Amino acid sequence: MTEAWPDPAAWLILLPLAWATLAFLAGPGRGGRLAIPALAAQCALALWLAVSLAESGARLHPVGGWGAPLGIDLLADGLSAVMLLLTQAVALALAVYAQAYFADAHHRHEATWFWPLTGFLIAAMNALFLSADLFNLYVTLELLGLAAVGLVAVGGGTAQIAAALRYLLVSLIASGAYLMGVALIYGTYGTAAIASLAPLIDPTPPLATWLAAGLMVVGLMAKTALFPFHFWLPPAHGGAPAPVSALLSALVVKASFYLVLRLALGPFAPLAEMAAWLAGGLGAAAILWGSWQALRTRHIKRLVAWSTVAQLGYLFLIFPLLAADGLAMQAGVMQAVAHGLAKAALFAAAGVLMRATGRDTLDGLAGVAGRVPLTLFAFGLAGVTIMGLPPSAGFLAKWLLIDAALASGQWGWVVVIIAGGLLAAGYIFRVLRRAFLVAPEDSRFHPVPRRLEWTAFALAVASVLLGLRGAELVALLG
Amino acid sequence: MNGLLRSAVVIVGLSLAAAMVIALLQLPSAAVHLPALVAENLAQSGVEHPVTAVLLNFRGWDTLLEVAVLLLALLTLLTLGGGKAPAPAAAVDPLLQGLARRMLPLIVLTAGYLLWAGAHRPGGAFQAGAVLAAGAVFLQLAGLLPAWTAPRRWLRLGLVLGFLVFLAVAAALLGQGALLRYPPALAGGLILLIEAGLTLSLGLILAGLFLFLTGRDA
Amino acid sequence: MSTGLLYALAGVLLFVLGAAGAVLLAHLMRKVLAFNVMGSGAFLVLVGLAQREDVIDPVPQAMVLTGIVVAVAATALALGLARAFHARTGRTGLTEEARRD
Amino acid sequence: MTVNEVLPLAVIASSLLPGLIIFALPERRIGLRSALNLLGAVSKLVFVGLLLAGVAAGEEYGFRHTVLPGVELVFKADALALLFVTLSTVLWLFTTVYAIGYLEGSPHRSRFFGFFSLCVTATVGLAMAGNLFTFFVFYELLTLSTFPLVVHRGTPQAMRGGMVYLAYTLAGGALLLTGIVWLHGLMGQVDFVHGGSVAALGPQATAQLKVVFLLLIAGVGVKAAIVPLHGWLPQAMVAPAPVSALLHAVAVVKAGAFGIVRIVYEVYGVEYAQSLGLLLPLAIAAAITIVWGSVRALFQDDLKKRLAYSTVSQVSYIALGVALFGPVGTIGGLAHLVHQGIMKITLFFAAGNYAETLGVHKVSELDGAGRRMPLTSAAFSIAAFGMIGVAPTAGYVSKWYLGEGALAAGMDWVVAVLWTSSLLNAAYFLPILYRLWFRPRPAAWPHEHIPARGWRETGWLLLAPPLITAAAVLITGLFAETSWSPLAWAKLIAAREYLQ
Amino acid sequence: MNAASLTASLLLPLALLLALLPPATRRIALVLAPLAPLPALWTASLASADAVLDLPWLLLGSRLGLDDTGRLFLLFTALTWLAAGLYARAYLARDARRTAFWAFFLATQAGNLGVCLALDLASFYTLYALMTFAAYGLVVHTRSAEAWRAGRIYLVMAVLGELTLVAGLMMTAHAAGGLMIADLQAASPPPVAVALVAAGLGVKVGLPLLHLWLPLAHPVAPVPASAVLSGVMLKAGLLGWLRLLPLGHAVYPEIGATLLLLGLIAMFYGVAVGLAQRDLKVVLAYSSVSQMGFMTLGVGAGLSAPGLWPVLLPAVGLYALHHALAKSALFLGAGVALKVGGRAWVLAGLALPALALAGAPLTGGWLAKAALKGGLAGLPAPWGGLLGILLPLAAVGTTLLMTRLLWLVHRLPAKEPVASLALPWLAWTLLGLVLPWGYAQRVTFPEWAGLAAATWPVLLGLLFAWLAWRGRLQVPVIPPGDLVVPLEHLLKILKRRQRDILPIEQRLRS
Amino acid sequence: MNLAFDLLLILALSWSAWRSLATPDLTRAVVMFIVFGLLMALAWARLGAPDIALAEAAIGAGLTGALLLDALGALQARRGEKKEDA
Repeated sequence: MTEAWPDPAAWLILLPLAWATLAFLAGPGRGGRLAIPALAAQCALALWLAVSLAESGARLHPVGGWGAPLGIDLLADGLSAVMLLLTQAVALALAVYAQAYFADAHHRHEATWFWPLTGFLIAAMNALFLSADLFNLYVTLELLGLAAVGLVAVGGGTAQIAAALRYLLVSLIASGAYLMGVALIYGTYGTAAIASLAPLIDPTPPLATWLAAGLMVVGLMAKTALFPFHFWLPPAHGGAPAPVSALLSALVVKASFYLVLRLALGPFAPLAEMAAWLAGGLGAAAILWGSWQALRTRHIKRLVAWSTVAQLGYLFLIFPLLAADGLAMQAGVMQAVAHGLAKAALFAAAGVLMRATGRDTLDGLAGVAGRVPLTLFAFGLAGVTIMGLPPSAGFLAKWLLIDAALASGQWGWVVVIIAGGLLAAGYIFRVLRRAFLVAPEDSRFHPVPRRLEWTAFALAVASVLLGLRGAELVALLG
Repeated sequence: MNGLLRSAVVIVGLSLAAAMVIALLQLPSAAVHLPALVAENLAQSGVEHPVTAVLLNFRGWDTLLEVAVLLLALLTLLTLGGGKAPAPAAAVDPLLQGLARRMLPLIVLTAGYLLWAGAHRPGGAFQAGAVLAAGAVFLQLAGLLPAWTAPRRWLRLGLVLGFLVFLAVAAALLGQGALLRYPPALAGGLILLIEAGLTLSLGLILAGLFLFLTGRDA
Repeated sequence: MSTGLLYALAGVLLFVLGAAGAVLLAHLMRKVLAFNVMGSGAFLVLVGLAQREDVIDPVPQAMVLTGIVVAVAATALALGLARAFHARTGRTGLTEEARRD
Repeated sequence: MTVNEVLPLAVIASSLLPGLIIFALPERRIGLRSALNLLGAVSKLVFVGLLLAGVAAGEEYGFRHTVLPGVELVFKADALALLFVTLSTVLWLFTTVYAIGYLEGSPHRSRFFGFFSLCVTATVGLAMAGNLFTFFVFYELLTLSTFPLVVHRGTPQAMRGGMVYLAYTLAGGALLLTGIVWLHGLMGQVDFVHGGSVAALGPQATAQLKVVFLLLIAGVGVKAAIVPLHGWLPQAMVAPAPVSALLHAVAVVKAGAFGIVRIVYEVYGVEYAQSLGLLLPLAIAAAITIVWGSVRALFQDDLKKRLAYSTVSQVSYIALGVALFGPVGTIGGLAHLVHQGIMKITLFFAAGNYAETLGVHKVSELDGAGRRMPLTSAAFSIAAFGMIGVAPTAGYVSKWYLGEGALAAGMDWVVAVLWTSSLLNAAYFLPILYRLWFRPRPAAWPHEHIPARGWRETGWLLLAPPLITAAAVLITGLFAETSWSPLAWAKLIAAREYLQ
Repeated sequence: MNAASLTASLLLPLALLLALLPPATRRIALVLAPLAPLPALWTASLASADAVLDLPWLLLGSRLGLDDTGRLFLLFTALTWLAAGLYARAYLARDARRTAFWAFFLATQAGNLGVCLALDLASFYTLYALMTFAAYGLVVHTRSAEAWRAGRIYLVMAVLGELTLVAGLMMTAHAAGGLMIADLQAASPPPVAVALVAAGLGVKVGLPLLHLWLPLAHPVAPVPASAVLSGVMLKAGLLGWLRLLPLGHAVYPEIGATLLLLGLIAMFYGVAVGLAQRDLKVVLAYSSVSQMGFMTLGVGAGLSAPGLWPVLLPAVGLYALHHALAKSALFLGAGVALKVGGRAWVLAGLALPALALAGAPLTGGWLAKAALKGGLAGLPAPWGGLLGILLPLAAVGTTLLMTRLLWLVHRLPAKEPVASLALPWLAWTLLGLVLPWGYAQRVTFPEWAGLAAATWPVLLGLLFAWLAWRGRLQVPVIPPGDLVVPLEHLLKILKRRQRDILPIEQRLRS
Repeated sequence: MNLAFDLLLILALSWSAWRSLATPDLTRAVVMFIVFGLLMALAWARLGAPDIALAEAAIGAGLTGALLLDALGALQARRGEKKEDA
C-alpha cells in the first residue's frame, strides 16, 4: 500500500486546484497573495517528491484505491518529477513577477481572473505529469487547454481574443483527435490505463492501434505547436500579457510534448521507431522555420514566441535518437527544462523591456541597455541558454543531442542542431544589438518595478546555472 | 491554396475514415474486460448504479477534473466580459412567464429526483445539474431572470461550492491514504454529499455559461 | 454485425466529417458545430467499440458523460470568444487574420 | 576541498565576483568600482603567484565537478595553463588601470567593467580548463562577455562590428562543439594530458580523428584569426582601446591560439599529430596567415586596424610554433604567446593614448606625435620593434626560437616565411615610427582632449600601463634566459610535452 | 676588472644616452658625451687577452669579451668614435637638434662598440641592430629632402640586411648547435646560411648592388656621423663576416668566388662612379665602396681557400684599421674643407690620408695592401694571377679618385678657418699615419723591394689625373646612389599602378 | 427490425450532421444541429446508455442548442442577415 497522507504527488494537484478556487472566490484581481505561498509550498512538495523518488524509484498512487485498469493511477517517476519541479519553480517565479506586473494601473484590468486561471493551469499540468491513464490525460489536456486559452484571452484586446480563439479551435480539434485515439485504444484493448496497455501492445499491433497512436500523437503535436501546426502559437504567446506568455511558452507546450514522450517511451514504444523520422523531420523544420521567422519579425514578443516554435523543434529531434542508450531522452528533458526556464526569463524580460520603452517593436529598444541593464543581462543570459551556449542547461541539452546523434551515426541532425543554435544567436542578438544602440533624443523611458527585473534575472540565472548541475537532473531521470 | 487545402483535407479524411473502418472491422476481442471488474467491485463502491460508480468512485478523479474544466470555461468567459451592464430583458410573452413560474418547482423537483436516482439507476449530478441549468435558461428566456454580469460573492460561492466539497473530500481522503479512496462504510454518504454539491454548482455553472454569455454583447 | 460496432462505424464517419469541417469551414459558428459533431463521433466510437460484443460497459459510458460536459464547456467558451471577437471586429471568421503575421 | 582544489577556483572567482558586484553598482560609484577592480586584479595576481610557486615546486592543482554522466568540468593549473593565466592576470591589472583612465567620464562604466571582469574570468577559466568540455564552456563565455565590450559605444558601426564578431566566433564555436562531441563519442571524456591520449583509439579511427582535428582547429582557428577565419578581428576594432588591447593581446585571439596548443599537445599529442600528418597543413595555414595578415596591414590607414591585421599575422606565430614538430618550435610558439601579448597590448595602449589624448586615429595623422607624447611613442616604438623582431626585444626571442624550431623540424621554408613576415612588419611599422619621430607636428591635433602637463603628456593612468608593458617587452627579451622569464617557462612546458 | 671594463665599454654610451633624455641631466650629458668611448678604448688597449664576461641570463645567453680581432676592431672603433665625438662637439655646437643628434650618436656608438665585444650570436645581432637603426637618426639629421630620401633607402636596405642576417644566423646557429662564436669555429653551416649571412652583412659592407644606400646616406649625415658611418660602421659588417662566416675551416667555392668577384667589381665600380661625382662626401662614400672591395676580396679568398686564412685574417684586419683611420680622417677633413675652403693646409691634411688610401709607400695603406696581396697571391688560378694584375690597377683608380677629391677641395672658395674643427682633424690625421705601424708586426712586412711596385700605381694615377686635367676631360655626371635612381623610378611607376590595384583591394575587403 | 432502425438512425444522424455543416443558412444549420443532438440521445439509448442519453438531451441538445441560438442571435444582430460562410 502507498504511504499515508503526505503523498506529495497528489497534493501537487489538489493544492493548486484549491487555491485557484479560493482565488476565484476571493474575487476579480485577487489571489496573488494566496498563490505565492501556495506555489512555494508546491515547490517544496515537488522537491520532496524528487528527493524521495531519487531514493526509492518510481511510485504509483492508485486513486480511489482501485488501481488500474479499474481505477486511475497516478505515476510519479523521474521524468514526471523533473517536469513537476520545473513547473512549480517557473510558476513560482512568474507568480512573483505577475504580482508586480499587474500591480501597475495600466495592467490591472488584465489581472481579473489571472490567478484562478493560473491555478487551474498549474493543477492541470501537474495532473498531466502524474496521470497514467489515457482518458484521464484527455481530461487534463482539456483542462490545460482551456486554462491556457483563458490566459491568452486575459488581456482582452482584439488580437488576444483572436489568438485565444485560434488557439482554442486548434486545441479542440487536437483534443478530438486524441480522444478518438483513446476511443480506439479502449476499444481495442479494453482499458485506457498505460500500465495495463504497455504489455498488450507488441510490435505488430492491429491497424486500430496504429491509427490511435497516429491520431493521439498528431493531436499532441498540434498542441505542442510543432511545425506545421505552429501557426497558432506566435499570436497566442506573442500577444498575451508577459507573465502569461511566459507561462504558456515555458510550460504549457511542454506538457503535450511530455505526453508524446511518455507514449513513445511507454505503450507506443514498439511503434515509435517508424514515426520517429517524421517527428525528427518536423522538429528540424520547426527549428529552421521558427528561427527564420524570429529573424524577420519586428516585435519583441513575437520574436520570443517564434523562438519557442524553433526550440520546440529540438524536443522532437530526440525521437529518431531514442534508441541510443537514453542520451536522447535526457537531452529532450534537459532541453525542456532549459527552455522552460529560459523562455520564462525571456518573456519576463521582454515584458520589462516593453514596459520600459512603452513600445513593442525591436526598433523601440535603442538605449535600453543603459536603462534596464539587469533585464537586458537577464535577456542575454536566457539567450545563452536558448542558443545552447555553455555553461547553460541548453548547452547540455544540445551536447547530449549531438552526442546521441553522433552515437547513432545520424549526422544530419547534428547539422540541424548546430544551425539552429547559430540562428538562435542571430535572433537573440537582434534584440541585444538594438538595446546597445544609443537612444534617440526623443525616446522616453518609464520606470519599471525592480521586482520584475529581478525575477526575470533569477529565471535566467537559473537556466544558466542549471547547466552545472546537469548530473543531478540526469540522475533523477534514472 | 484554399482549394489545395480542401482537397488535401478531403483526401486525408476519406483515407482516414476508410482506414478506421477497416481497422474496426478486423478488431479482435479486447484483452481486458472491465465490465466484469466493475460488477465485481460495485458492492464496495457505495452506489448501485455502475455508471455512477465509475463516475464518482472508480474514475472519480476524472470527474473531479471535469468539474474543474467546467469552472474554468466559466472563468474564461468571465475574463472576456468586463462588467458591461446587462441588457434589459426584452418584452416577453406574459403567458410564457406564467408558465415558467409554474414550471420552476417542477424543475427543481426533477433535478432532486435525478440526483437521488443516480445512486441506483440512470441519473445523477450531471443530469440533475443540467436540468437545473435548463430551468435557469428557461427563466431567463421568460424574462424572469436577468442575464448575469460579474458574479457577486454569493454567486461565486454557489458556483464553486460543489467543487470545493469534492476537493475537500478528496483532500480529506488523501490524508487518510489515497485520493478519493472512500472507506466502504462512508462511500455512499460521501458520494451523495459530493453529488448534492455538484448538482447545485453544475446547475449554476451550466446556467452561467448561458447567462454570462447572453448578457455579454446583446 | 453488432449494434455497438455499427454505431462505432457511424462514429468514425461523424468524426471524420466533423474534423474536416472544423478544419475547412471558415465561419466560427460552423467550426463549433463541426467540433461538436467530431466529438460526438469520437464518443460513439468510444462506447460503440467497447460494446461491440453487445456487453454494456459502464466505463466508457462514464467517460463519455465526462466528455459531453467537457464538450459543452468548450463550446460555451468557443462561442463566448467568437462573440467577443465578433463584437470587436464585426468578423465571423479568422481566415483573414491568419494571413496577418 | 583541499587547498589544491580551491586555489584554481579562487583564481577564477577573483575576477568573477568583483565583476558581478560591479554590474550591480550604480554608475556614480567610481571609487568603489575601481577599488573592486583593482582588488580583484591584485588578489588574482596573488593567487596566481601561489600557483606559480607551487607548480614550479611540482605541486598539482585541480578541481573536478561532474556536469553530466561522463562529462566533467575539470580545472587544472599546470605549467601551460599558468603561462596563459599569468599573462592574462598581469595584463588585466594593467588594462584595468588603463581602462579606468581611459573611460573617465564616459557612460555605462559599470557595464563595461562588469563584462571586462567576466572576460578575464573566461580567459583564466579557459586557460585552466582540464578537458575540451571545460575549454569549450569558457571559450563561449569569452565570446559572450566580449560582445558587449565590442559594441560598447553603441554606434551603428560598433553594432556592425559586433555582429560580424559574433557571426564568426559563434560559427567557430559550433564547429568546435561538433568536434568535441564527436571526440567525446569516440573516447568518452578527453582530459588534457601531456602527450595526448587519442592515439589509444588505434589505427581504425585515424580518418575520423583527422576530421575531428579539422573541426577542432577550425573552431579555435576563428578566435586565433587564422586566414580565412580572421575577418572578425579588424571589424572588432570599433571597441574602446582597452578592449582592443585586452581582446587582441590577451583574451580572444590567445584563447584560440591556446586552444590550438592544447589540442595539438594534450589531446592528440604532438607525436601522434605528426604521425597523422596534421602538423604540416597547420603550419602552412599559419604561414599563409602570417604573410596575408601583414600584407593587409600594409594598406590600413586606421591605426587600430593596422594593429589588428598585425595581430592576425602575429598570433599565427603561435600556431606555427605548435606545428613545428620538436621542442624548440614549441618553446618559440609558447613564448610568443606571452611576448606577442605584451607587445600588442603596448601598441594598443599607445594607440588608445593617441586617440584619447589627441583624437588621432589614423596613421596619417600621427605626424610629430612623438614630440607631443614622447613616452607613449617610445613605448610604441619599442613594441613595434618587438613586432618586427628586432633584438633585444621579446619578439626577437620568439622569432629566433621559431626559426630554430623550424630548422630543427627540417622545415626550412618557415625561415623564409619569418623573413617575409618580418620584412612586412617593418614595412608597416617603420613608417609609423617615422611619422611619430621625424615628421613635424601639425598646427593642431584633430581633437586634443587632454593637455600636456610637464612630462605628463596625458593622464597618468593612461601613461603608466604602456610604459610598464613596453619595459616588459624589453626585459623579457633582454633577460630571456633567466629562470623566471616566459621563455624559461615555455621551456619547462616543452620539456614536459616531449618527455615521453 | 675585465668584467667592469667590458661592461663599462658598453654601458657608458647607453648611460649617457639615458642621461640626455631628462632635461635635468641633459647639460652634463652633452658635455660628457664625446668621451663615451673612453672605457672601450681602455678595454681595447689594456684589458687582458682572456677578458670574457659570461652573461647566461642576458638575451639568449650572452658572452662579451675580447679576442685578437675584436681587440683590433674595438681599438679603431673606439678611437674613431672618440675623434668624431670631439669633432662633433664643435661641429654641432649651434645645431638646434643637437640633443637628438647626440642621442642617436651615442646609441649607434654603443651598438658599434658592442659589436666588437660580442662573442655570441644574439648579442652580436642585438648590438648590430641597435647600431643600424640608431644610425638612421644620424642619416636624417639634417631633415633635408635628400636626407629623407637617403634615410628611406638606408632603412629599407638596413631592414632587408638585418632580416637576411637573422635568417642566416638562425641556420648557422642550428648548424653549430650553439649560439657562441666559439661554437662556430668548427661548424660548417649549409651554403645558404653562409650566403645569407654574407649578404645580410654585405648590406652594411656595401657590396655592389647592396651598396645603394651608402653613397646617399654617408654624405647627407653631419660630418662626424659620416666619418663613423664610413670609417667604422662599415667595418662592423666586416667584423660580422669575420666572426660569423666559417672562415678558415670550411670551403665554399661558389660563395667565395662570388665574394671575390663582388670585391673586384666594387673596387673598380666605386672608383668609376666616384669619379663622376661633384660632392666631396659622395666621392668619399664611393671610395668606401671601392675600399671595402679590397677587404671583401680577403674574405672571399678565405671562403675559397681556408688554408690561406691565417695569413689573410691579419691582413684584412690591418686593412680595416687603415681604412677606418684614413677614411674618417678624410671625412673629417672634408668637413673642415667645406667650412674653411680649399686652403693649402687643408689640401695637405687631406692629401696624407688620401695617399694612404691609394697605398703610397710607407703609409698604412701600403702595409695593408701588401699584406693582403701576399695572402691573395696564394689563391689558386685564375684568381691568384688575376688579382696580381688587378690590384695595382685598383690602386691606380684609387689615386685617381683621391686626386679628384683634392681637385674638388681645391676649387672650394676659401672661408674663415675654424680651429675647433681643424685641430681634432689634424691630430686624427697624424694618428692615422702612425697607428697602422703598430699593427704591422702581425702581418708579413712588405719587402722594401716592393716599394717600387707600390709606387708606380700612384704615379700612374697622378699621371692620368694630370692628363685628364690637361685634356679638360669632361666627367659625366652620375647621380649619387647610381642604381637607386632607376629603381626609384620603377617604384614610382608601381605606385601609380597602385591606384589601379586599390579598387581590387577594396573589392576584396567588401 | 432493430438493425433497420439502427441503420435508419445512423443515416439520420449522418444526414443531420452533414446538413448542420453544409447548409448555407446558419439558423437552419443550428436547428439541424439540435436535431442531431436529439438523434444522438436516441443513439445512446440504443447503445444501452440511458445516462448519456439523458445528458445528451439536456446538455448536448438543450444547453448547447440554447447557447448556439443565442450566439447566432448575437452574431447576426450586428451583421444584419448577411451570412458569412465562405
